[in-house]
Amino acid sequence: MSNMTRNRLLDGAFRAVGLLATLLGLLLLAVFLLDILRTGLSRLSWQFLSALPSRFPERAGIYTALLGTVWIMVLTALIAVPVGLAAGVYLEEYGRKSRWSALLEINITNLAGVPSVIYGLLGLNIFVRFLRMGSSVLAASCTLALLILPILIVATREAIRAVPKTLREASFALGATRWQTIWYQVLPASMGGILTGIILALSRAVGETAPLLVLGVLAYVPFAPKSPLDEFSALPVQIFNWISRPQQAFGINAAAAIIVLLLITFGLNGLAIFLRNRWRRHLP
Amino acid sequence: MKQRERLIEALLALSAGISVLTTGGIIVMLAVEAAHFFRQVPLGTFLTDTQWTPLFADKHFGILPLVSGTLLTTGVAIAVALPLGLIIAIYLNEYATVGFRNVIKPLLEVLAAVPTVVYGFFALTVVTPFLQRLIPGMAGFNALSAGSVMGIMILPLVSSLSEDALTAVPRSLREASYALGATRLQTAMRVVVPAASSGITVSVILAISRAVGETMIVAIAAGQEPRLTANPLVPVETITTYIVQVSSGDVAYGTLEYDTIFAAGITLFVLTLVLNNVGYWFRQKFREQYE
Amino acid sequence: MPELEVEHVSVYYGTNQVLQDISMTMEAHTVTALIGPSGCGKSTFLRLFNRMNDFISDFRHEGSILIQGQDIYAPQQAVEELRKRVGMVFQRPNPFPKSIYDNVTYGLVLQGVRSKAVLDEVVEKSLRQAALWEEVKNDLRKSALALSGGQQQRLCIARVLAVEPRILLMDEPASALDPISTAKIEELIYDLKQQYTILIVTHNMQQAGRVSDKTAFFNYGHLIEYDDTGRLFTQPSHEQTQNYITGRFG
Amino acid sequence: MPELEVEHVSVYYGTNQVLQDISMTMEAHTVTALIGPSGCGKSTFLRLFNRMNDFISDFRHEGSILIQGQDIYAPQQAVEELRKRVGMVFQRPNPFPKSIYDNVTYGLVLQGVRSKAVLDEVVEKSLRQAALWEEVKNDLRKSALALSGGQQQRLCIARVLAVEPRILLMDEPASALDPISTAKIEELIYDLKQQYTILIVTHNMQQAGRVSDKTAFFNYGHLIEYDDTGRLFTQPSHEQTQNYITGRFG
Amino acid sequence: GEESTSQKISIDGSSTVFPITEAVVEEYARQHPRARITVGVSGTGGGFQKFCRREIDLTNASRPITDREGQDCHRQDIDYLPLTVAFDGLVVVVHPSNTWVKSLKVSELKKIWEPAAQHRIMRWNQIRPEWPAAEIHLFGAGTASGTYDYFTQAVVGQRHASRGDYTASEDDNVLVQGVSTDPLALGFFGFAYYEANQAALRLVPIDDEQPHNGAGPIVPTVETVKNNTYAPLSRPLLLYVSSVAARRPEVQAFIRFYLTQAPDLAREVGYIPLPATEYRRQQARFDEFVTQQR
Ligand SMILES: Nc1ncnc2c1ncn2[C@@H]1O[C@H](COP(=O)(O)OP(=O)(O)OP(=O)(O)O)[C@@H](O)[C@H]1O
Ligand SMILES: Nc1ncnc2c1ncn2[C@@H]1O[C@H](COP(=O)(O)OP(=O)(O)OP(=O)(O)O)[C@@H](O)[C@H]1O
Ligand SMILES: [Mg+2]
Ligand SMILES: [Mg+2]
Ligand SMILES: O=P([O-])([O-])[O-]
Repeated sequence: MSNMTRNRLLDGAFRAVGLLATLLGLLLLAVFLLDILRTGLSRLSWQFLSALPSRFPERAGIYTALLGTVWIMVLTALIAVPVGLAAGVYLEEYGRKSRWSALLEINITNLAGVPSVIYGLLGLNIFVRFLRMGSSVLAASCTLALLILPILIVATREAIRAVPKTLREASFALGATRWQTIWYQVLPASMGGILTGIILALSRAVGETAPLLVLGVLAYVPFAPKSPLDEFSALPVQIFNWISRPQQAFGINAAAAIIVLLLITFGLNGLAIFLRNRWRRHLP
Repeated sequence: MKQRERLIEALLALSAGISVLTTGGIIVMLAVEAAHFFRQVPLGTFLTDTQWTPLFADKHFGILPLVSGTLLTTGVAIAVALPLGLIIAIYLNEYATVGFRNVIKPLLEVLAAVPTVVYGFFALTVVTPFLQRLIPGMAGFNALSAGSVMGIMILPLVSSLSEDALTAVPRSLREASYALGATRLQTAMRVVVPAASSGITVSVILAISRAVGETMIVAIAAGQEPRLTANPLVPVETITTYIVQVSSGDVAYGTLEYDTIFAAGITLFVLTLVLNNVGYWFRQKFREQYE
Repeated sequence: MPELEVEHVSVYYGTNQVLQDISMTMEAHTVTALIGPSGCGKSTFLRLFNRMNDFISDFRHEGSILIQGQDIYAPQQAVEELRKRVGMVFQRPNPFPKSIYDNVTYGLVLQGVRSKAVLDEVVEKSLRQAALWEEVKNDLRKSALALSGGQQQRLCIARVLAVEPRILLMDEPASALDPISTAKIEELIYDLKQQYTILIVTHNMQQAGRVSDKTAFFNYGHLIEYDDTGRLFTQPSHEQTQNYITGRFG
Repeated sequence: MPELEVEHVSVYYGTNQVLQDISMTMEAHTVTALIGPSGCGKSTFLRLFNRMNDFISDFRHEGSILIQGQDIYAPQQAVEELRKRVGMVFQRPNPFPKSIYDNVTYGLVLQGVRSKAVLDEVVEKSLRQAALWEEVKNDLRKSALALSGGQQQRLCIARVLAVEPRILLMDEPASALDPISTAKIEELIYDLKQQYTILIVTHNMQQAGRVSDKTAFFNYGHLIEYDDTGRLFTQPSHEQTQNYITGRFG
Repeated sequence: GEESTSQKISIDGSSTVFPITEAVVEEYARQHPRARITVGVSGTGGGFQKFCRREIDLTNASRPITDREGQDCHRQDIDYLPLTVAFDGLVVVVHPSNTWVKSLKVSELKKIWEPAAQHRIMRWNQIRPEWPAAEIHLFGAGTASGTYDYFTQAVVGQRHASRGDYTASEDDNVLVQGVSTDPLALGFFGFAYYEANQAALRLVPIDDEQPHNGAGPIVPTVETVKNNTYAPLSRPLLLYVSSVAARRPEVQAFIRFYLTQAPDLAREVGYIPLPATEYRRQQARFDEFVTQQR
């Protein structure tokens, strides 16, 4: 067999293997989603969404957990978005090549890699204990806000960086100050990317479980929070709670709740992709 | 005008400062609490004792069993994610059409968007029973099942970041290779992958760091028994699981037992810190190469 | 008094010196062409006049640059003020992703002008000056990105004219355009010369010949030759210039 | 039989037609220069001959291209085989991030050649042909990236020569180089003509004049004029050509 | 502060007692939709800690408060009243496919669980030579749980003394899952969790080698737990009320509800209720405690 034929054969073989590997990844995802759908879909109903938790699996619902999750999402966004945006703008537009900005840079890279349980410990010590918030919506939101802050900052920076330098130059050359340039040109042009980042970060926050467990979010909360200082449950905590019950029927509940959680995260991700594509067309 | 600009800059800088405060907060908190711990348990013992039984009568404070549990699950995850992720990255970058890649890549990234508690459920209810049929005698909680599911979770991290690294290799190098009569596979293996090696390394390091810090999958499916073993078929406990177990179990606050979670926490923090910085360093190196 | 004076200017990026002790003066209402091979420092030189190099973190310069006798790098010089007096047009058209109208009014809006009447007037005047009014007068609310490359570039010129600068800097303003648009821009430059002092970087020697009164040839950061355009192209006094304009390198 | 024949070739990227019904033939051991304004399709045309356009997903062509009478787009044509016969040198030097030695031997190693003696010999021969041997013979293990731009480009030429092609495609091979390197490359082209058929894209008309036997002028995807280089530059038969070579556009 | 806690009742503590309290709260909330009652699971020890820090109003306990914990409470000016709400038996279980274990003696349990067993008793045949040489995988209550305290006291003879190399969780569900998925497992936890998962587990009869208290291995059942022949592994389950909470009418209403519902609900979730008269006596004790607080 000539070398050329051999090389072409190997090439073809790898093409097949590569396609298989790629499809395998997707296949696993499909198996996994189908399994959850198969297990949980029948349990999904209005009653399931609107019922309070219960010791009877067939009577139990996710009303409080769902509302808890919505509370967390909103509050986390309110806390994290302004800070993350401002920090991202600062680092990208003001950060000069100094030791301080190098420190910020490395700091954010590291923060993004800190495991979420550690954020849980931080929240437990600072918000729950030191600031006496207890295991409240507020404490959890503050903790999750810190957790997604690096994601927001990085997303903001990337979106801003994608704004062509020529746009900034044009603005400066017309006598704009730095902030005017940011406000009139950079932010509008990067809004798509920033929004995408915000939504992805929130979808991350919605699914976080470990920090909430460390904060001591409760096992049984039969009411929806009314204020940020109320105790609460959240979807992932409820799911974890049900998963760890050995009765089959709670496993079905867990699967049904997972479907709801996945709808939320996938919905958010889909929205993010939609926005990204929409905005991409707007850039020069 | 000048003043307004200054004020705005100060406000923005303050926001950026919060991220530094967070890091500072984490470090101070872990250091202070772990200091209590290390006042009573010598660092040497902590690092070399092979048993971890701080909550029991016969107390041992050796972190090794937790570290080994963590490394074991991480090892399994990487063993799944690395080959698969790399093949996918090469395939998508060198073989697949742009259309196919644009559809597949976000789909694969969905794997990383799934909340980890959901993966835990999957590991426990699907993967473990499946593996038990193949490997009789495998325990219900084990590192293999948790690790492989974690591997699926970090798969897109490896495949996407590696793919980005491959994409960053200048097209001119590929063209040079093709123009000399190379096939795609030859071009990929001899030119593109070597040129992207530091980027690929970054992706793997980040994936390891992610696996080391992952909590819910292992807490649900790997077990809660600190055990110094390399056997992936028996229950183990990871550092993260221990932290969740103890902090939500609410051991008496302020006691030595309680401080163990900060000793474990600081170990975890240092592990991921080292990994992230090695990754960061590699990435800088990689950037310099092509920018 | 000359409009622009450059005295012993050297420029460094970090340790890399990219302009070497340049001195020259330019009179009001003249067009000066800057030519030279890629990387010789033409853009860097041009951007000294509106201090756009300030954004480059390791940029450093020596010597002084005076506009109407005033040192533009003096500490009390507000850089935003300077940039209103010294307009700039870039190599690639870079309209804002906004409407045509908003593009032209941007500079005035920055200064706080809000009166619709004033803005309307300025838009018409500037677009007329930039020879674009007839083509877009019915579509002022259309996105600037929908214009052709040549129209975009004229819009960018109109945008600059709207803030009424004294001096215009142009960095290869026609190099990304087709022949017809190029011709239009060249015509425009000729008209604008009546009111403005213009510096233009170009890699097209024929263009330099057509539009400029004086030409400066740069090589490796040195100002090799600076003379009336006609003379520089027909009887250059340096061999390097000769080699360059006959296409031996670059 | 002519070395290269192009018959009624049109090329499309998606719905965008970038080459319009081109026909021409090239003889062996000639240098043909391709000139024309940016975007007119010179690179696209050049890359037809080693099928490098195949990588562009929405590339499509009509008409036929023959090398020594054989259709290179025929189904049974192994594209790797073709590319060994038709070497290519790119605009920017693109050495692999490997040693000089490994760069030159790359093409042979792909074909499975492992013998050190053979490789050593080819390395010396190719580097000599590319006029680089004397400069690097003591540093063959050094990284190719440590060479200067001009040396890198000659290394890329040596790398191509090592696989012994018949035809050489060069896409603005000197445009990123300094005058001295440019002169070296031009000399090299002159020498290589003895053994190879060469197609060279250049934006430098003086360069086209110096190195080529024939010149083809493209504009907007059309082959406007194709003639002996001397005649095309001194008495072009089309006004477009005239305008272009006198720098009226481009 | 006072303001917000007065509208809520927070309960925490034992995971063993949790199912009863959860059931009571669920029923109570059904009848009082405005009630805001939360129930956490921190284990008996964790519960007492929060209880004595005034973080919660009631705490579930599967063992009595210790002197030390009592002092903590008194230091915070908290008095408390334990109410017995049901009985529980600790069960020892193995995987259903386990064919060799027919019963265990308390002395054998001790051999398995005592501190000295750590890293030494690792295989089934070390307990009885005729059993297989396979690894033994142990699952048991976590150290913050009352179950653990009780088991170590009853089996090892000393509170809080056991080996540490086993899967220890405050969450009994983890234990049930561990044992039910692992053929080499042996575990112990509360009776209720066995009842809910009978199919997945096999109960091991326990012989306390004290013939006067029922001879031979005894299977835990409602009867054997209630009459205490399933010794030493049966015990009372408790609910502690703090003196501060007892003053609040909504807490009083809740406790009244708890004690009237406990007989049914305890049964329903797998525990053994007290005799009816006993619940009335608990109510009387509580009423008296409330009057003392005025
Ligand atoms: N931001 C920068 N940082 C460091 N060096 C720079 C920077 N910008 C330009 N240079 C260097 O300064 C030198 C002059 O660059 P400049 O852009 O002024 O050249 P030019 O004559 O305008 O070239 P061209 O015709 O390609 O636009 C070059 O060597 C370039 O590499
Ligand atoms: N990959 C591609 N996909 C779509 N269109 C392309 C692609 N590459 C080039 N084109 C278009 O094809 C036309 C011809 O391009 P080509 O690169 O052949 O021009 P050129 O004459 O080599 O220009 P230059 O002098 O700038 O290198 C241009 O209009 C270009 O925009
Ligand atoms: Mg320039
Ligand atoms: Mg080209
Ligand atoms: O949760 P416990 O009942 O074992 O304390």
